[in-house]
Amino acid sequence: MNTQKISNIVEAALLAAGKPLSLERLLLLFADDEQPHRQQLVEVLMQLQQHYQQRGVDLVEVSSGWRIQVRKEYSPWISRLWDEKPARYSRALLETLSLIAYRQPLTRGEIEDVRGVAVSTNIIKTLLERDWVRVVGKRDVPGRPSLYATTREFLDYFGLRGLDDLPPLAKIREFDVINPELDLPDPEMDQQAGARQETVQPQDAEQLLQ
Amino acid sequence: MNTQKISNIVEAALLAAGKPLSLERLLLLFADDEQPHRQQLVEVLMQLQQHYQQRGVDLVEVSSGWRIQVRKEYSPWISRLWDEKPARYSRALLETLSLIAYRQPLTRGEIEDVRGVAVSTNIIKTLLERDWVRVVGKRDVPGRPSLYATTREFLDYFGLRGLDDLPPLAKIREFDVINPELDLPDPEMDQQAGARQETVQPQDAEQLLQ
Amino acid sequence: MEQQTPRQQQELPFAMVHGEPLLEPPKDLYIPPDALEVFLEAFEGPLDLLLYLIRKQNLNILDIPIADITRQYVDYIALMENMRLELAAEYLVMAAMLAEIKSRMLLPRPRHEDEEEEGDPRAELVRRLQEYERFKQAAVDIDELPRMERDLHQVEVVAPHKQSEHPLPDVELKDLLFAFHEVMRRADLFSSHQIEREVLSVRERMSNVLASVGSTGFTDFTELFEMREGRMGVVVTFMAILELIKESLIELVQIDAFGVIHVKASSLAENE
Repeated sequence: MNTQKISNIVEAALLAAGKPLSLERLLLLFADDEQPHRQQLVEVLMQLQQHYQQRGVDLVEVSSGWRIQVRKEYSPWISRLWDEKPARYSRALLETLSLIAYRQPLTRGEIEDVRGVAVSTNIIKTLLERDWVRVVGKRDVPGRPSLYATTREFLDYFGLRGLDDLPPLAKIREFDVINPELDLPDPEMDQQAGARQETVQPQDAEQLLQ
Repeated sequence: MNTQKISNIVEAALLAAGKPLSLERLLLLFADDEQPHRQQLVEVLMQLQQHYQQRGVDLVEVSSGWRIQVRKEYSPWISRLWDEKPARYSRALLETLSLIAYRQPLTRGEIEDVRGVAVSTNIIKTLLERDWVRVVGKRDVPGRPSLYATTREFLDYFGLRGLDDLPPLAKIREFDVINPELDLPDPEMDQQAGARQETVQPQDAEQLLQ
Repeated sequence: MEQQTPRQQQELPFAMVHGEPLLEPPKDLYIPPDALEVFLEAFEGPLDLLLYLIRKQNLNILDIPIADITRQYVDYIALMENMRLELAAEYLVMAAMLAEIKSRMLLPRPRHEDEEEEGDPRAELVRRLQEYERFKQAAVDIDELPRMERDLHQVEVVAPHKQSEHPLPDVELKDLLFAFHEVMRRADLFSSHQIEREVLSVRERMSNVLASVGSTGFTDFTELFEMREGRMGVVVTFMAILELIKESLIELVQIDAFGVIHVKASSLAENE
């Protein structure tokens, strides 16, 4: 077996193993009649190491054997492989939050009355965890449901001095009269599309904020 | 950023990811101001592919992106790294899988119609657990049976970029074309004549028993 | 496998076929008894067994000598029953089907002028055999494709650190206003019972829906509705969709319970 073939087998094994391989383990890859000498194997490893010098990976010897690993200098880029993209909030969550902002204080049941569907516990939990919403009391009706309101953190996050800074309801209602061609985005759908974030830039919303 | 550095980052990412990476995913490794053009990235991949030509691994494009894999020719040596033999799949499973691959989406009943026997629940379960197959809907007939289709994982596993890469299905020979005269020959006499034979691959019991 | 007939078995009938004792197993089928079980397991069902009988004798699948094949098949079934092998019901169904074809082939073909001529009774069986054979071959082809773990091995090298971050989603105020706008408009939709819109033709809407569904693979169900059109428009779209489903022009697909419903044109059903 020529050196190139031995080198290729060793390289493939080191890349596929997912853990360091000792010289002995590498020798066992070969049948008895094709087994290289130990010295030959070391030379092959040295050559591979040299070959990787200019590349993205590195061949190093660790306690349990030889291992190919990503060169440290590239770790800032490679670590992005495991970064999770920030999730996007569902339309249901945003609607719930907006209702709390405009109609506070109100109960979950009241939110459900307006939205026409049940509000999941997860949504309320997320809003509470994010410190955008808090429980400000209980409505004095059977079951004594919690009354929700927005927080100071909510105002800070959205750059508002107070709730008065929110556009008035009437203006929001006119929204689609101003802009009849507006293609309302469905955040949940957008999330599935993944890549095309922010495809819809409702300019009117920005105008309203000015 | 120079091409060599881009190439090294891409190589390191492909080697470290442990799964195929799409062009989009690779582009996301780079910050906005250093992001290479898509075309540049493709060129880098082509160069890497060329670079690997003489080596132990190979860069290939599969359904969900680019993957570095051990060259097939070295598989006999690399398999020795693992004690366990790769699973072998029964004919029943492979036939079921091929029906789903070529006829998707289809129901279990439709698979059974073609195969002439019941499809065991285990087979469907194995295919679902391997992520080769998924339920994409229900057929709108009594019982609302699940409709099965293959997944990206299936394509990746078999090294395919898309369903078009599957080997072509054999053509059906038209009964009516060969037998235009419905002259109802006496079948038994026909067989004695034995002249009209076509080239077929005779399968022996021995083969079946292997 | 060795083809030998054990002498001692000549005394006892090997099997009962058509009420007649079968002293020797059919020669063309003979399998040593202890291998029979293995042999049966080698078949993927009656179509597979039938194909085997046809291919073994180099017969043309398009011109099966039905009487002969039926006899062999039934012999085989009898043999298996005799071995007390558990026989799947499908094998017996096939035997009945073969017998039926055979009987139809013996009868004179009725020729009514006002009716279509009855086809060859074998046609359906041949179609099924061919269809099955295609996928039997496709299974072999797929098995031969180089695949991961057996022929291909994914590489995976160690990376410096695999830390991942879970950034919280960002929301802009305009998203929030938009959501409020949406919910208020929907609330209006529920409370208002006035119908001011002109009547929209369901058929016209069907064409529009079909056109928008046809161009892409899957369309999100909700994309088909234009909230702007108000309640009446939504109802018309919904009726159009129902009509399209009734006419099998579109299909609805929902992967998870309560998940997103997708719509696709039925003509796209063949491909992914």
